[in-house]
Formats: sequence, structure tokens, C-alpha cells
Amino acid sequence: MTNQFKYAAIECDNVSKHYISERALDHLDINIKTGERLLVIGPNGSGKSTLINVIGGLIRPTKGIIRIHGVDIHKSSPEHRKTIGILTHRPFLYEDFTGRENLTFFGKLFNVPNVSYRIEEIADLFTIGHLLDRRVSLLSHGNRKRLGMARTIIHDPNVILLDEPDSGLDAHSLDELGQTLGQTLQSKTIVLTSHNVDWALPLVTDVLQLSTRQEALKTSIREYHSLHELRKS
Amino acid sequence: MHIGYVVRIIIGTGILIALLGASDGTEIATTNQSPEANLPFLFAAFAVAWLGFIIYAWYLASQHSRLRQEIANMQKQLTDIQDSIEN
Amino acid sequence: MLLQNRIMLGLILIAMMSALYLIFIMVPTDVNLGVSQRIFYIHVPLAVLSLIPPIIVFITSTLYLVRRSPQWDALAHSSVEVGLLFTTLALVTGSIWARPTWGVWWTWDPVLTTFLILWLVYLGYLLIRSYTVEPDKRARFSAIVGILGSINALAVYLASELWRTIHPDKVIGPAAEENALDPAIQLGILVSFIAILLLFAYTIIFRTRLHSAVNQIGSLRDQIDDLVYRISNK
Amino acid sequence: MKTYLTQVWDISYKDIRLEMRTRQMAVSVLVIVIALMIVTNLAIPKSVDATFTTTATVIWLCILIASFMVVMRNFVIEYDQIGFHGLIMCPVPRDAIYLGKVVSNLIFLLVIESILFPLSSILFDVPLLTPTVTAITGMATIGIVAAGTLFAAISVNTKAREIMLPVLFFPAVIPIVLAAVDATQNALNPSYGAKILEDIGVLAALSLAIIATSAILFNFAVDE
Repeated sequence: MTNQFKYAAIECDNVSKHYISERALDHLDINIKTGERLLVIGPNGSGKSTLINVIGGLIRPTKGIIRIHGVDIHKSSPEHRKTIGILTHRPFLYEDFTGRENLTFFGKLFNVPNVSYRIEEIADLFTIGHLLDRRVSLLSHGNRKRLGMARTIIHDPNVILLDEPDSGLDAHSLDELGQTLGQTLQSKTIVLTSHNVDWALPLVTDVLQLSTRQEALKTSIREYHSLHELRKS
Repeated sequence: MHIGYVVRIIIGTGILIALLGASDGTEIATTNQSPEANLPFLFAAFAVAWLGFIIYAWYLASQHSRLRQEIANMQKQLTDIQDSIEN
Repeated sequence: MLLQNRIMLGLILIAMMSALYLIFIMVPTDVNLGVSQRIFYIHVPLAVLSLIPPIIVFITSTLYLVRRSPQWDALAHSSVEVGLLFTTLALVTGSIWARPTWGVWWTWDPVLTTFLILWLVYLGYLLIRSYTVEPDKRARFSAIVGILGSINALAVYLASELWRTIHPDKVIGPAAEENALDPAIQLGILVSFIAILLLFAYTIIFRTRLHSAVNQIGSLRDQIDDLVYRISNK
Repeated sequence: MKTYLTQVWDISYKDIRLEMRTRQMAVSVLVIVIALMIVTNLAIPKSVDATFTTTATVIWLCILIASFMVVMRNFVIEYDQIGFHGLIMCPVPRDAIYLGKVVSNLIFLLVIESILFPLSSILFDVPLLTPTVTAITGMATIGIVAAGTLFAAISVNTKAREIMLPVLFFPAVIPIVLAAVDATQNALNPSYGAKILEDIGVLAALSLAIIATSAILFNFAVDE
């Protein structure tokens, strides 16, 4: 726990990720402090999803180091992954299992004490209790997303990475997700990407603007608003 | 190696083996026959070995010149861009 | 670099020519096998050198997985490619030798089986390279295949040793007994071995150069991208 | 150590439950293998003195094909069901994932073998259900599955997964299949005697070597 306060929650040190024909991330240097909530915005192809995947350790960057609480994620022990919860556009759920089976499986692997109780708790949070015993393959896209969200935070991670958690959600679920992010996960470090800036802005403390041409720009929410005003006038 | 070359090598080897197999009727010299009787085999072995080397060398050389061409093109592109920046 | 090239090529040419002279003119014809015995002068060096790539591949692939530097991957790939060439030629020349000598094109002898498996492993290695798109994955996967493949070649040899071998004893290899052969034959085998060894080394070096050319193209593309990026920022 | 084994078991138990739910793989593999056995059995001319050799060869050919299909399915399911990246994200060592996969593949194959062996012992009229043959089968299956699991993890990531697996897998298991065919043949031969224990030992050593090497290399195979 000491690490958590001594180091930045997430530290990207000169991170680049080049695919064969394009550069998704280019010399990115960002620091995200514990408790910070960062909204990543940018046009398609600016590397938002790549950033989430790279920080989560699903993609190895071409260059550079990512540290979570001061530890290089590609050299850390598997135990260190307990601090990270990641949701990409695919929910990472076994489709022939029910929601409960999925959550139990991942909960066990994450060493969550008292898994069945924790599942009920999380199901209440996202009001998915009635969906838990259906097969994932029968669920709608939005419900899968909610279940994926439940999987992401089942082990109570300190760093939560969400790639477009709002896509495919109806207005009610959006509200619900907003409340969860805003209240329940208040003390967590969160990085999320979204196209729905109006929905996401009130939830965050900082904004990172990625673009294909320009350098990434990280601003606090207040600075972002004033920049925005400036551009409008 | 580009997969096409591998395929070609396999097909080539196959054809070669088939040709050799087809010529199976060749008389085989036993101990008592004249020492020159197995000359076709000697010729085949050396022909195959040299052909193999030459084809591979040709493949390497063609790749090399293609890559050199590409490098030259890109260097030209690079200097062009640099010039356009200075102007 | 160009001068080195020429010296190397000249050396190969001289060695090749003297090997040909020795093989066809100086060396006496074998009493038992006739002229087909002369195939040995090219078959044995090819076969012996085919055993070196697995060793190189094992070492360089391990180094790649530990260090992750692309030069090891390039060396491993080059030696597999040259190894495929040498193994193919060793198999074909060996087969051409076997027909007049043993009366068959092929026999399931441990040495032959090992070479055939080695040949398959090399093909598998090249196939996995061409079927994997991302450069990083390609290097990792082929390193794994390379390591297991070279261990496997050894295991296949040991496994098929369980059956009796009819491959001739290695009297003609480097481990030959001293008085077993005519000095002219010894000289012939030595010179053609050196010639083919030079060829082997040269092809591997030349092949790795293709890799560095590809890398150079990559870094040139990076530079161009950087410039374009800078222009568009102005 | 205890948690490590629990993790391994959790992963294999998940695979087994997934399979129990759909039963896609076991049934289809069994059908294919039995068909293969019938075809080869009819194609090979019967001669009394070669029965043991024929039986051993046909059985190991069937097991090889079955293991190829099983290991492939098990990884394709991971990727189709999109759970695998979730698995990689868990605080579990990579080799535990590998061993979990090996255990579940092994259990699938043992189930298939437990049907295949009685059946072929009837069809070939050869006493296959002896303790020695069982031991040989178990030992060799571990090695085959261990190699197959690693290669499946690699080939599932390539453009032509169904083609790449046999290209890599079949040459790699030649030593262990050779040893297994030889040992099975010897075990069927009553005059071979106690030397069979040596054969089983060789198989066990081979399997252990394969599983150890593959577990190390698997760490690099899934390192995204």
C-alpha cells in the first residue's frame, strides 16, 4: 500500500506503439496520480484503445516503459495484476457460461475472498442480478458490457481502465454507470475513453487529448473547459 | 523467405524426385561392372547441388537489389522532404 | 564491404575449382562403388554442414527470447533458410547416392529420418514466419519453434537409433581413422569441405544483410514519418 | 504451491465445464477417430504375425489425430469465446495457464482413449486393457498433449491456425509417438517380459522433458 502513495498510479515513460503501417502512440509521456480520473478523447485511430491496452499490459509497447504504482508491468510478478481492472470493447467473458459462472471463475483466479457474496454485491451495483444465471451468449450487447464491467471490478482493483464503457448502453444504464464511477469507485484511479464527452466530462478530473498529428495534451478539467471556451470564441 | 519461394522449392524438389523416380529403369552397376556405369547418378548429384546453390544465390541477389532499390527510393524521398522544409 | 565481398567470392571460387579438380581428376575411382562414390565429396560436406544450423538456431533463438534484440532473430532466420537449402541438397544427393549403392532411393535409417524431420522443422519455421503478421510475434513464435525444433532433431535421432542403422560408418567424416583412406581422397574431401563451408558462411552472412536492409528501410520510413509529422505541425 | 495448483485446477475445471455444457468436441472427435480406426483397419491387410504392430500403429495414429483436434479446439474456444485475454489479465503465472490447459486436454484425451481402447481391443482382438498398456498410454499422452498445447497456443495466433498446428505439431511428437508405438507393441508381446518397465521409464522421461520445456516456452508464446 505504501507504493500506492509514493509513486504515480500510472506512469507512461516515452511510450510508443507502432503497428506495421501506422503509429498508434508516439513518444507518450504521462503521469496519472492516484485518485485521478482521466478521460481520453480523440478521433478514431488516435490510439485511445491502444493506450488502454498498453497500460493494461495486453499489448507490449514498441518502445518505452509503463509503470503502475512504480512497477514496470512487463517485468512485474503476476500478483501485481491484482491492482488493475481492464475492460476493452470485448468483455472477456466465456459465452457458454452464465454470468455467475464467469464471475466465479475470474473471482477465484483473482483470489477474491468470499466470491459468491462479492458477486451479489457487484450485481446489485449494476442491477444485473436477474441476468446472472443466463448464458452470456444470450445477453444483449449492453448487458454484456455491464457484466464485463462487473468482471472488471470484481477484485476491487485500484487502477481501472475502461475502453468506451458507455458504448451500447441505454440512457438508464448510462446514469447507473455514471453513478458507479462517480460514487462507488470514488477513490480509484480511472482511465476511460469515450466518444460521449458530455456524459463523461462530469465524471473526470483530467482530460487527455490524443490526436493523430499533434502531441498528446493532458489538461485538468478546468483547463480543458477554458481551452474549449477559447476555441469557441 | 517469402512463402512463394518455399512452395516453388518444394514443387521443384518434388519434380526432381519424380524425374529421378521415373528414370528408375537405369541399370545399376554392381561390383563387377565397369566403374563408369553409374555416371548418370554422379552427374545428377552434382547438377542438383549446383542448381540449388545457383537458384538460392539468384534469389538472394534479386532480393538484395530490390531492397537496395527501395532504400535508394526512400533516401531520395527523404532528401526531397528535407529540401522542401528548407525552402 | 564490397572488397570483402569480392575476396570472399574469389576464395569460394578458388576452393570450388580446386575441389572439382580433385574430385574428378586426382582422386582414384572407388573399387566397389564405381564413379558414384564421387558423390560423397559433395554429399558429406552438405550433410555435415546441415547439422550446424540447428545449433545456431537454438542459441540465437534462446538469446532472442532473453534479450529481444532483432539481430538474433535475423541470424536464426538466416541460418534456417540456409539450413533448409543444405538439408534439401544433402537429402537429394544422398538419395542419388543411395540408389546405385543400396538399390533404393530411400531407407528409414536414423540419420536419414533425422534429416527428413529437420527438413520438415525448417519448413514449419519458415511457414510460421510467413503466417504471422506482427513482427514481434513473428520473432517470438519462430524462436519457440526453432528451439523446440532443434531439440526435436536430436530426439528424433536418438529415437530412431533404436533401430539398426545401415548408414555407412563415418570413415569419411572428420573422425576418420588415419589410415583408412587414400591421401588423395582425404585431400579431396578436405578441400571440398572447405569450399562448401565458405559457401555456407557466405550465404548466412549475405542473408543477414538482407535483414539489415529491411531494418534500414524501416528506420528510413520512421524518419520520413517524423518529417511529415513535423511539417504537418507547422 | 497450493494456490498454484488451485489455479491450475481452476483453469482446467473451467475448460471441462465448458465442454460438458456444449459437448461439441468430445462427440465429434470420437466419431472422427472411430471412423479413422475402421478405415485403417480395413485398409491394412491382416496377417497373423503382424497384428501387434498393426494394432499399435493404428491406435497411436488415432490418438495423434484426436490430440491434434482436442488441443486445437481447446484454444480456438478460448479465442472465439473471447475469454483468453481475460485469463491473461488474471494474477496467474503463465505456466499455470499452460498447465491448466494441459490438464484439461489430458482429461479430454483420456476420456476419448477410455472409449477407443476397449473398442479397438474388440475390433482387433488384442488384449489392450492391461496395466502396462494403460501406463504406456498415460505417459505418452501427457507428452503429446504437452507439445500440442504449446503449439496450439502459437498457431491460434497465426493467419492459418488449422494448417499451422499440424505442420508444427506432427514433426515435434515423432520421437514420443515412435517410442509409444514401440512400447505398446512390446507390451502386447508376452515374451518381452519385465523389460517393458524400461520402455515406460523412457516414455515418462520424454514426457517430463517436453512438459518442462514447453512450460518455459509458453511464457514467451502468450506474452502480448
